[in-house]
Amino acid sequence: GCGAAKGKDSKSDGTNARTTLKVAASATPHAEILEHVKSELAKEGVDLQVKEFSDYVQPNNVVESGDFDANYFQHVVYLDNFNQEKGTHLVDAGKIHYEPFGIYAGTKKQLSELTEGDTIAVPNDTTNEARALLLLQEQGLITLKEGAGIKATVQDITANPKNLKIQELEAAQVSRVKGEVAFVVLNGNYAKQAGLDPSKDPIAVEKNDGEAAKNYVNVIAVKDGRQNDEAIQKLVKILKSDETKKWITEKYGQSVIPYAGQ
Amino acid sequence: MYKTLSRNNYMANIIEVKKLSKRFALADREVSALSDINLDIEEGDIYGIIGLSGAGKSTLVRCLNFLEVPTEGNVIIEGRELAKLSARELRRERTRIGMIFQSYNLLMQKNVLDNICFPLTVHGLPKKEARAKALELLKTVELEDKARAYPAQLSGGQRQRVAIARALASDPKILLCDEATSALDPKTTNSILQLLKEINQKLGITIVIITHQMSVVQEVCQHVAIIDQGRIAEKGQVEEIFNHPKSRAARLLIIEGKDPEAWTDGVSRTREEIKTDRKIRIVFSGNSSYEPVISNMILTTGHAVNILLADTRDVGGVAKGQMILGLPEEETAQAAVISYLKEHGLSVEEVSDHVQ
Amino acid sequence: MYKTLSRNNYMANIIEVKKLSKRFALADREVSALSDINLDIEEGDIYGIIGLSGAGKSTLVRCLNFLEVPTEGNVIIEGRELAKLSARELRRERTRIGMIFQSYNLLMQKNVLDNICFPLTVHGLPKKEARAKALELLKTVELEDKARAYPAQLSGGQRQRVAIARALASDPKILLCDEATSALDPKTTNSILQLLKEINQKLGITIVIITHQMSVVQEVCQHVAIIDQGRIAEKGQVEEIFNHPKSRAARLLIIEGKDPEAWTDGVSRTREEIKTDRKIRIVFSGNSSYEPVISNMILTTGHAVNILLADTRDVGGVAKGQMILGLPEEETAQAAVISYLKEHGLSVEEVSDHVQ
Amino acid sequence: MSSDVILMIIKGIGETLYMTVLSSVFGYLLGLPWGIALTVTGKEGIRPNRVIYRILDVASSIMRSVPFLIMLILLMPLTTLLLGKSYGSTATVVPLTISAAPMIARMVESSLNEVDPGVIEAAQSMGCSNGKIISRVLLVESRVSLIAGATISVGTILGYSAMAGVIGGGGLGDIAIRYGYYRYQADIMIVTVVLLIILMQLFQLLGTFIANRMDKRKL
Amino acid sequence: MSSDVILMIIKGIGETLYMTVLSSVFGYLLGLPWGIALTVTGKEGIRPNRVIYRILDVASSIMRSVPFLIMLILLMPLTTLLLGKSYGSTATVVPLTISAAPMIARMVESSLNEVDPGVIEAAQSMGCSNGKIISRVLLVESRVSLIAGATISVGTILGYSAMAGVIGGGGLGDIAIRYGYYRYQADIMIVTVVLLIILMQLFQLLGTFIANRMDKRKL
Ligand SMILES: Nc1ncnc2c1ncn2[C@@H]1O[C@H](COP(=O)(O)OP(=O)(O)OP(=O)(O)O)[C@@H](O)[C@H]1O
Ligand SMILES: Nc1ncnc2c1ncn2[C@@H]1O[C@H](COP(=O)(O)OP(=O)(O)OP(=O)(O)O)[C@@H](O)[C@H]1O
Ligand SMILES: [Mg+2]
Ligand SMILES: [Mg+2]
Repeated sequence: GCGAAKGKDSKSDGTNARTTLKVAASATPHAEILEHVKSELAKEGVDLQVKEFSDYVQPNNVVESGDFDANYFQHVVYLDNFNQEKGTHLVDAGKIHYEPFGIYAGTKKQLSELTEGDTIAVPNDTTNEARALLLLQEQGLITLKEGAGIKATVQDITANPKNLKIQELEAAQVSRVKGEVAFVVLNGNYAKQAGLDPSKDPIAVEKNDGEAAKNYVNVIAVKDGRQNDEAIQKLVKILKSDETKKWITEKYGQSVIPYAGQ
Repeated sequence: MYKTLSRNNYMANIIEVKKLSKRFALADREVSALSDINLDIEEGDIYGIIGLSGAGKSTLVRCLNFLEVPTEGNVIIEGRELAKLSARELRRERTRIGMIFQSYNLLMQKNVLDNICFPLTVHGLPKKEARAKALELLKTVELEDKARAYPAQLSGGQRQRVAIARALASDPKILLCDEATSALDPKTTNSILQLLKEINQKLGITIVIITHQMSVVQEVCQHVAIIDQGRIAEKGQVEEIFNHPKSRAARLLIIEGKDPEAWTDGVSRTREEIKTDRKIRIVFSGNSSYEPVISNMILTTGHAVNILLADTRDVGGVAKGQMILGLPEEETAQAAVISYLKEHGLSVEEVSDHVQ
Repeated sequence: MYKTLSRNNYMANIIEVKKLSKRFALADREVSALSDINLDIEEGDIYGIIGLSGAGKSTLVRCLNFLEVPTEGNVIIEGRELAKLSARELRRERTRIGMIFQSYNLLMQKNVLDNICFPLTVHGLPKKEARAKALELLKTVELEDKARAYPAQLSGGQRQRVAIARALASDPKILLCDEATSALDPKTTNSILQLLKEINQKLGITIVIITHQMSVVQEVCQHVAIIDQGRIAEKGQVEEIFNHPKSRAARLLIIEGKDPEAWTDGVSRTREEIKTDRKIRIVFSGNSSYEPVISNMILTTGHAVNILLADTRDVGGVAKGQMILGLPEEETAQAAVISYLKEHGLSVEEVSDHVQ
Repeated sequence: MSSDVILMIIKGIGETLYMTVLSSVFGYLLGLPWGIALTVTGKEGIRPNRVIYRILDVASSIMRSVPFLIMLILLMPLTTLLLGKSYGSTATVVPLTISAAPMIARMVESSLNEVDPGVIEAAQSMGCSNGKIISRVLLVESRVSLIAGATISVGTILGYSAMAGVIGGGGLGDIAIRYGYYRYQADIMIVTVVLLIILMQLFQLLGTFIANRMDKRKL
Repeated sequence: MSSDVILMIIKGIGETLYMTVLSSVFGYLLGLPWGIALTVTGKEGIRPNRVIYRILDVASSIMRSVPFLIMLILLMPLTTLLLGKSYGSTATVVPLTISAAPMIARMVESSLNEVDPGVIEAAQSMGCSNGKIISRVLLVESRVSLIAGATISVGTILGYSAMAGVIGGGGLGDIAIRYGYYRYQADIMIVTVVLLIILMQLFQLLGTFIANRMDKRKL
């Protein structure tokens, strides 16, 4: 498995030699952003190959095993947690974008309208469920167990004064039930695709105190030791270029926000 | 005996088969199983159908209730053309035609009792009544102790008897029997034949019997048709056909079938011993079996005959069957014997050589 | 005729059955299909097994090649106890035992030719040789034109003939036939029987035949066993058994089976007509059929007898079969007739009443 | 394992059983007549009809080829119409049923086609209507094969039910995926998978038991 | 639709065919002997063996109850060992095969159990070894039912292959899910689903055609 990736490294030394960079990514917006920079990157001598994965474990595994050079689907907190749980050696090679989480109206328009036993739909995957629950906690609707943090699930709810029913659904499914539940909590990109406007529609968003943005910024992750590979550097540079940022903002509006810091 | 009970001959035909043909399409060619069959079966008749293996007998009876739809021709049951009936009418017609299949076709997942109940309950008879009737029929076919057994647990003959009981269960007007006694021992065969005769007489049921046992035809049938390679070779009164088989198929079945060695190989092997080559076949039909025809002939003419083959029996006080007699050497003696027999109502026929 | 070819009687038994029992477990009870069967079959013998339907005949032959493993007892083939053989040895033994099943058991997905080739190719014979042999056998059973047909396209008798050809294909030492001719017309039956006799004589193959046709036993078998409700009622030389059936089952099959009306119902219905109640049964076995015994008796004694039932035939120059004679009224005449017949080597037996 | 988790797992068992059993029942309510119709209208059926056969045939292909997730979205309007909501265990039953039905139909068709044509003929000779032949002959004679097919189908539905998590159906499979796969809690995963295996084995044993008890051909 | 998308869809057809056909082939390489072994060692089999039957029975339950996603991870070491990599179309074949095999085994078992015991006895009476009985009788006499079962199995594998996206297997089902489900692009979804339907219908037609041609019982 590792041999192939190393072979590419040696080639990337020469200025004219072309390098192939294999990146594992989630469908949206990650793969779409990568597709966008493909031609730009090609000019720099890097052939970008994007492979979409629809789960959140395999992309890390294939980078750890060396089959892929990098992945682009997760935020920092998830990455750290993954390393810790699985003993992998993946590092952040560049922070690219942030998908703000928001509460969107379902059958009810205001959080104050919530009544006993109402249902709120949240994503059911690790990356997103905890964020959704933390956001609900911020709004004072529920209380989570001390230290549940980024791994929080509905099991960790300790107080739920309104007896809200938290319905876990596949992330892309959440927006699809908004006609049936009081509120939905989801990432900007899914909201956008579902026809919502993340800049205007959310009733509440993650506190934009920079903490959330920092924690949940989506990164290019590579195996430790490869963060300085020329091709990776080129990729990160292009992804963080003003041009790309402008494209992202135009395409995704408020649902995907290019990361401003380093 | 039953003859006396049979209705007059001008009674309407319950089954008429007109210009019937049946061809099967094979991968590469067509097989003609039946061609140009015409048949009239009177109500209350017991009609035998015989023929060599593969002649088309099963196909013919399967056409009688349209299980096999003829390629050409008509089947008319009680005046109704089957081809013209709606699916519903055809079904109603079929409920009145019982059928015993050559391969039994029992329901393997139902026990004996339920198999016999099937034609009753399927048309709505309450389970209890059906059972009572089935048990009675089981007794008739001597299988009371197998009521709860499944077909897989039965012997061949037992399965056949279940099939017979099932066909009788629905009190059919017409009963089609495709080798219904082929798997049965002679005693059981006899009791089944008595049963068939009985229902024929008591209930006037018309019975069509396919069989390979000539004795069955002689014993129960009034008419017989001989099928040869898909065509009717001969048909008519049983006595008539058995006394004077004309067609090749009939001779093969009725005379030859008995035992070819008896008058061919056997003869040639022991040619030295024979005093004469002249053999006659006599057929009993009208004589009372209690009149000793042969003995009287011998005593009257004073000539000895050699009974080469005999297959006679007494059916209801009437002698039936055939004998092959070896005649004495002298021509005058031969003539005397033959004329005596003819005078006494026996049909006499010269058996010259092996029928091919 | 074939008798002369059969080996001496002290030859080793090719099949020995010792104290064999077979019980089947049903849901609620046990059925004893066979109990305490002892049977010795000599090499080169043609051994008949007869019995009423459900008597246990099929079960018995199925035990002979251990398709049915006996509950108790032994089956010894050429000195080898089947129960003690390894699976492999049993298979080897079975390749030498051909079997014709009552229900044919043909491969429905293979055509006729491949069905017959099956026992050959399955043991490694090249396809070409197997085909050649199969075609020859197909000719023997007169089915050349059906070589490419599938069993579903055959008539009952045609299927049975394929099963026969298949059993013969592997040149067995022993051939087990479970009602191998039940679906065949008399002519085809005869030609199959000739075939069996021929392979028995030419190749010395031992044949075990289950049949419901007494004529088959008389014609081809040397020995016969009569099974009654799972037990051997009688066994021995065919002549012996057919001349003097002792057991209830034997009398039912051999005498009664012919036609009960002939001397029971028939008699009682027409009692007025009868001149005497005294009937005898005579059995032909040793006499040449070309000696007119009956005629000579009548001429000699001057008394007329009434042939109430006759079932005789000539087998290789020897008269075989039985007759039931109605005796004359006068006691002296009766005595004369009986003594004449006895003197001339016929077995005479009084038939008093309906055998139950 | 905390009592919360244990509760969740117990609930998961309930949900899995609920989804599997309901979907199987509805799957058969749809698939059985469908399979029967395929057999009856098939080339060798008791009432051949090319057109109807082709329609049923193509319909089964269509329904079997739509990926489960897509089926989910496509069926949401139907599910909502039928049940008032498009998520949760009950809602899962609709797409599970619709996915299972065409497979069940094919299984039923295959089983019914094995019935001895001779027995069908016997019933026809007794004047049985096609309806009677279906209910009293085809279904009865093929019951062993039908039960074996049902066991396979229920197993497949149980497998599919693991995808129920997408619309919040819950169940053991979903727990195994979410806790075992995404949250690396091997203990929960092992327990749920073992429970799934036990459930599967129970269905299998039940199926085999019924089939063996029913089979009257071999004795 | 852009030419990129068209290319992607064409590639998807290839991947789907590749995964389905390979997984079916390997699924049968595993499932056929497995199903045969179940039949042979079953209670009414030609060589009954309670222990082996139970082992095979339980093994099939185990493998069928593990959710596909879990199977994916559990099998990663095996996949890597066999193929050198754990993602992509080829890698998908391993979990697809392992998921399909026990189902195939059950289908095969059910088909073989339908063979007339009389015909098996006939072969036994000819001294055929169990191996010969399997190859020359069981498989031949049940071939119509086996083909029908294979058609069902291949269809189910085609359905499963839609889940291949999880490990980057690609294929039409994955495209349908990614574009239709995640990206709300109905046009791509419709095209891919229609293509899937066509593929499924082709498999079905092929299966029905072969089965009809082969069946020599009904004529
Ligand atoms: N598998 C079985 N289970 C239970 N009982 C059986 C089984 N096989 C046969 N029997 C019973 O054993 C007895 C003997 O059956 P067998 O088939 O040997 O009879 P048979 O003499 O061949 O009769 P037939 O002339 O009718 O073929 C019958 O009463 C039958 O019902
Ligand atoms: N479905 C079929 N396809 C092709 N040929 C058939 C089909 N059914 C019957 N035949 C052929 O038609 C002919 C007549 O068959 P049928 O079954 O009527 O004969 P049969 O007189 O009943 O013979 P048997 O006495 O042997 O039962 C046979 O040659 C047979 O091979
Ligand atoms: Mg026939
Ligand atoms: Mg028998």
